[in-house]
Amino acid sequence: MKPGKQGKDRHTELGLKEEDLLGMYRCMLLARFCDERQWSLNRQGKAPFVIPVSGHEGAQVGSAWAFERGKDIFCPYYRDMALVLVAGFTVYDVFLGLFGKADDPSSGGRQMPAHWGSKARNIITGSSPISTQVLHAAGLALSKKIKHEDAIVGTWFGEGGTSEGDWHGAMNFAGIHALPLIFVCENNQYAISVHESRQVAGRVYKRAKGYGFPGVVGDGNNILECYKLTKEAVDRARAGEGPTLIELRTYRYYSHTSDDDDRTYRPSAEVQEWKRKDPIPRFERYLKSVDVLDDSVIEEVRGATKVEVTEAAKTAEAADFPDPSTAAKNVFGDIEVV
Amino acid sequence: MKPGKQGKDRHTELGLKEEDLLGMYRCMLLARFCDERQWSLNRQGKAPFVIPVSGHEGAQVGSAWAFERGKDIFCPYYRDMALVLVAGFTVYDVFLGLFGKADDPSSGGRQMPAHWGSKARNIITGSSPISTQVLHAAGLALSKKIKHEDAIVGTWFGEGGTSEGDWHGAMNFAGIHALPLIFVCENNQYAISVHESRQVAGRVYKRAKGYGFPGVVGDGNNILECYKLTKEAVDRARAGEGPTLIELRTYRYYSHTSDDDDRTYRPSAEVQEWKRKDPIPRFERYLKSVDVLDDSVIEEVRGATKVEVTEAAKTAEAADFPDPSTAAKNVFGDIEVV
Amino acid sequence: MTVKNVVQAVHDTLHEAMMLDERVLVLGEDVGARGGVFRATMGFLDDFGPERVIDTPLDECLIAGLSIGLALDDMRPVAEIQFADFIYPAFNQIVSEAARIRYRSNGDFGVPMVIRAPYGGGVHGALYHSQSIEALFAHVPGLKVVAPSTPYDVKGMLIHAIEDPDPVLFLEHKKTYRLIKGEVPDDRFTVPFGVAEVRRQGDDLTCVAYGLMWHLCLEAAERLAGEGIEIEVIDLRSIYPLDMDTVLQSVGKTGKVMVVHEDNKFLGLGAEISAQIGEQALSELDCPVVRIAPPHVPAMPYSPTLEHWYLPDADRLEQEMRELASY
Amino acid sequence: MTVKNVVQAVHDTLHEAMMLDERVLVLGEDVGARGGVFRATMGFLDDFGPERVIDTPLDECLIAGLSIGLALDDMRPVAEIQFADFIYPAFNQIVSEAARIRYRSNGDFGVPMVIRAPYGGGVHGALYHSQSIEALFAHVPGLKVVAPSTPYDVKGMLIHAIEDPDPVLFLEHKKTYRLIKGEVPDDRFTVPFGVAEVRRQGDDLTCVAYGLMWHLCLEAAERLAGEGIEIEVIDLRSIYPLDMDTVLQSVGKTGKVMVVHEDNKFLGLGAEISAQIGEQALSELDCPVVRIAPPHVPAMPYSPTLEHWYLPDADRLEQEMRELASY
Ligand SMILES: Cc1ncc(C[n+]2csc(CCOP(=O)(O)OP(=O)(O)O)c2C)c(N)n1
Ligand SMILES: Cc1ncc(C[n+]2csc(CCOP(=O)(O)OP(=O)(O)O)c2C)c(N)n1
Ligand SMILES: [Mg+2]
Ligand SMILES: [Mg+2]
Repeated sequence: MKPGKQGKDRHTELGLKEEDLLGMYRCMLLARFCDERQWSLNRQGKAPFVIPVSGHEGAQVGSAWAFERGKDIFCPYYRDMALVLVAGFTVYDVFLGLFGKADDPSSGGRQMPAHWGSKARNIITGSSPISTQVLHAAGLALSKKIKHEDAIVGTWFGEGGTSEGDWHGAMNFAGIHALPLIFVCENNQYAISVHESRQVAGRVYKRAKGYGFPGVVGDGNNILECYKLTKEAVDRARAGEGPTLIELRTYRYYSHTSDDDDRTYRPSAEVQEWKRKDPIPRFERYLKSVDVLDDSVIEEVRGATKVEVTEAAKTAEAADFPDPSTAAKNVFGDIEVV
Repeated sequence: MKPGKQGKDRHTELGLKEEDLLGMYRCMLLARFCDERQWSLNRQGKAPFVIPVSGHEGAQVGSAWAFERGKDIFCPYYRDMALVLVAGFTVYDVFLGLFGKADDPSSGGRQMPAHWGSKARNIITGSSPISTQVLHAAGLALSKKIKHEDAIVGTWFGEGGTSEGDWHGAMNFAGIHALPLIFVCENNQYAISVHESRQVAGRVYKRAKGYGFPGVVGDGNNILECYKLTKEAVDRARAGEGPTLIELRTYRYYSHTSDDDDRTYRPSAEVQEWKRKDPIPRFERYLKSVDVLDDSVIEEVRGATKVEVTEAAKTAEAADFPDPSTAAKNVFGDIEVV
Repeated sequence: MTVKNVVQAVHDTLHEAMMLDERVLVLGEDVGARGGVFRATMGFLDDFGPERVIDTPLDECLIAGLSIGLALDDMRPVAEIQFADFIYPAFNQIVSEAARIRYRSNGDFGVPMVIRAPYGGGVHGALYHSQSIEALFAHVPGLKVVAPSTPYDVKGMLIHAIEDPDPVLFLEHKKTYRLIKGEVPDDRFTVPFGVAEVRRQGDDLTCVAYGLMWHLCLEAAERLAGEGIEIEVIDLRSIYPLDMDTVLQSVGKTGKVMVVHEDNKFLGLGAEISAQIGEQALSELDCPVVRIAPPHVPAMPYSPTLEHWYLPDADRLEQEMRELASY
Repeated sequence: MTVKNVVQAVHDTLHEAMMLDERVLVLGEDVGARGGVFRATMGFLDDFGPERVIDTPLDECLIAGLSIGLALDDMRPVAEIQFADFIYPAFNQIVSEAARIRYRSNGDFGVPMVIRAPYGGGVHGALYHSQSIEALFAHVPGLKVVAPSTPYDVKGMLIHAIEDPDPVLFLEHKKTYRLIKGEVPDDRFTVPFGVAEVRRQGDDLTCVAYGLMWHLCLEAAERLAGEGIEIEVIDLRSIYPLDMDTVLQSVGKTGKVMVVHEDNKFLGLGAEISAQIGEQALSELDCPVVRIAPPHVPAMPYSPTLEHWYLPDADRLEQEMRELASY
């Protein structure tokens, strides 16, 4: 790992402190281990539905870390478990959602797992229909601009998400009004089974130019690069210079969801090839190269994190399901429906 | 007017014969005079609703002329009166539609005027919701490609039409599948009152690149340039080289429709400035410069065309309204509903 | 008190709401320099500036989605869909998102937004400038749908809509815009949702309508009064929530019901009203509930001959009422 | 005759249709290599190639609009919307375009296309993978909406749908896909639209349903037979056109009706059926028509406790039937 320009480490150059690195690393690990745990719970028949994150941790944690928690707004999509961990979800929260428990902060067990949302954490409630959140993000960014608040908005989506009209509308409006809005595309090359080549004419990041603002592309498995591109965009947005589209190229390691079987559409050699680019070991190599961690500490952290995840899953599993008597609540803010 | 490269006239270089020029000229004049007539009928209270074409004749006739009638498919929008005159509508047809008469070829008096359509003329039925036709065009182009037919599809829309998700979907799909489809944007800088600058982030023609295919821009008031850009695109499409987006910059001379009043949103100086660029006198100057027409013939042709238009309007006005007993027909192809 | 027509009431109420509450803003196609194609926001751009009077691109999906985002940040967006017929590109944002956000987040988020949409026919609008869309949206839990049609109700319900915690589809019958005039108090007041108004008392027949149609029903009812037939005319005003109490009370008195709307019959609001009357007042019915609504054709045609065929008018309503009253 | 489940019937029928008619093609998200997320087009890509088995981008508006264009050029597109809940981005193309093209062109153009959409709940699908959408589309003139729920009907109605001259929304209850099995003739046959099927004869009560619900009704009815209560169970199969004749005939026999659906009650199909019964058979009713449908909440929640609360099951239906039959 080369030292930076003025003999500085790459992360120091980017303004990241050691505690940032450790925090980023922790979020990646938590996400990965939660993912492994939720799959095993699924196989045990305890979690009917799983949406995996593995492979995306670098892109999510790297991009999310560039935002200011408590001030900026996150409009994620279902894949973004690592991202919401950055934004303030706990591992316990994740499993409450997985099991559909009453205390699930996203929806109190009403939505499928991985439909993140939490007002307290500035994570806007998400749904299943693809790309709707991108327009909410535009509305939020417009609001921040109108109010002259120093907050910016980030929205995340897959490359499949770029196909919906909502995405086009948000890109267009963000361009016209120079909104403080960052579009982050986690391009894992597949939308369920549909390959990028049948999903996206041209290249995702090149679309931005047609809307009159910058588009950049980066290696989604390089967490520092993801951070760098996003931080630059965030700084521009905060300076009133408008939106950026960031394409982070990555891969998902599992099937689309627990209902999917990727073997019909992805050659296993391709999956293997991308697993060799795993963002986590890659970041570990970096952390070692700059003497932030060594192998034995890594082993220790990994072990402790795994235990933390297993414990949280257990506690969440024992938590209560929502009481059916609450099922008709919150349809309206004023009228009771049943 | 300079002669072309090898001493040829500009139109000869483009492969246009004198009869083409005369045909193009005639269509422009017909459209303009129909427009003038329909406005005066509107003021007389005889035509409740008018959608004007004036100003767009160069863009429409120039682009439409590059297609092969009887083979290629037209998916126009409401502004395209001059275009459908190229595609085979008569002036009488136009006025039947204006009055909502039973013999209106577009809809038998069911739709508003200017909602063009005619299977016999390969003009796909259009509606009011903006940009829906662009996706039909993509479907038709896909069909032609699947069937290995040598037909291509053209679709026309305003710059406002680029904002809808339908447009994005069609551009994306056309790019992915290299469809034989030409996108023609008649950019008159306003969508009713909304200026291009608040409608389109970036530039329309530049969007194409983001979808991986060529986009070009031209002077919509220069009929030969419109023809040239479209002909090149048509030739490429016919050769299997996929879609093109063509932006033709022009202006509308009247209000958006007879229900509109453009004085609230367009400075009259701007309107006057664009009227000086009128595509019809401009083409007349060209025709004179290449000795196809002289002033006296122009006078004669204009006079005869005006009479033709007035006569057709009169005959159409006298035609029958649809019989209410037919009003419930053609909801379904097999079931009667009343 | 000032006499206004319906569109003036919309204009003035919106203007006042923007004066009183900084969070209120309007957005839509042509709401700026043009002041709206029906002039509902005339002069707003000068008075409130482009940050609160936003000319959007031609993209209804955007208009709805943007409004949701604004509402989530505690703004009070009042979006205009230029014609109700053009709301469908926004269907997903309204139905999947606006309507479901409070429920799906278990009350963590709410979407206080208003969508104004001029609807209805009789204006040579043909298939795409005449539609009635209330049934499609009223079916969707999480949405409120109202259709006031007097200047008074427009003011009272628009204020209510803007202050409502939930997404409200605010339907304005475009033919009433200039046709219907009435007194409007100058002070602030609200008309609650879910409360119908009995526009005319009568013992012989209950006529339930809303929008332009109750005005026509009233006209027909007045004519029949000369024949000694007394029709009770109910203006629902609110589609969801629906005030069945007022309807049922009237049915108890008359035993005969006619429901009238411009929206087509199959699964139109008349079906729900008829079903609820059947559920709650079956024994009080002297005869079947009659639904007067356009035939099952895809919206109003353009030609005067066809438009007339499509839309119920006072003559036809008078005849139907006479027949039913004497059943 | 071969025993198949519902999704096999979809698969095989589509496959045969593509073998027989070159103009038939399938398009949608993941219909290619993946063979559809429910495996309805498994193997099609190999058998028919990418020109007739088209993996579209993730854009339902495109899927519908493209299908319209294909149909206008005399192809026979069968589009798949991955989950019915995701059809709303296509609402404008389906409702403004597909439904209105024949009418607006006075018969010059027609749109012979099929949209297949897996719908319905009970599969832990939560708010966005459980919805029932029939009422929204059946309200729209110009569309045909069907919901077959046996392998036999699926075959017969899918063939009919593909040969139909108009746009057909073909609803497949996703819980029936693997749950419901039955014999399917190997030869070509069609089941006409607008013809309901009496699944069980009975004199005590008419139970009208479709999709998964009539299967549950039948289960409940069989249990009640032991108590001497005989329920007539009608499977509508077709939502529009709607076979009211069969319903009315049964009402004439039983005098009592229960309509059951998963779609929510307000303006759900039960309202239309109840209204039509009121119009045409009021005097034959012994008691009000009962509508069994989910409460007015925005679709089914995820947690098992909440999902169970939401969806009618055979136990609840049995109880409701018993109560009504003994009214
Ligand atoms: C409107 C809509 N259509 C279809 C779906 C079904 N669906 C869920 S995820 C998905 C693929 C998304 O791919 P991409 O955006 O690339 O994100 P990724 O899952 O690859 O991270 C599809 C088709 C949906 N959820 N919403
Ligand atoms: C979906 C939809 N939304 C709104 C309208 C109302 N409307 C009709 S034309 C128009 C402006 C179109 O502008 P543009 O596409 O630039 O075409 P131009 O009229 O300038 O030729 C609008 C907003 C509509 N017809 N359809
Ligand atoms: Mg992807
Ligand atoms: Mg324009």
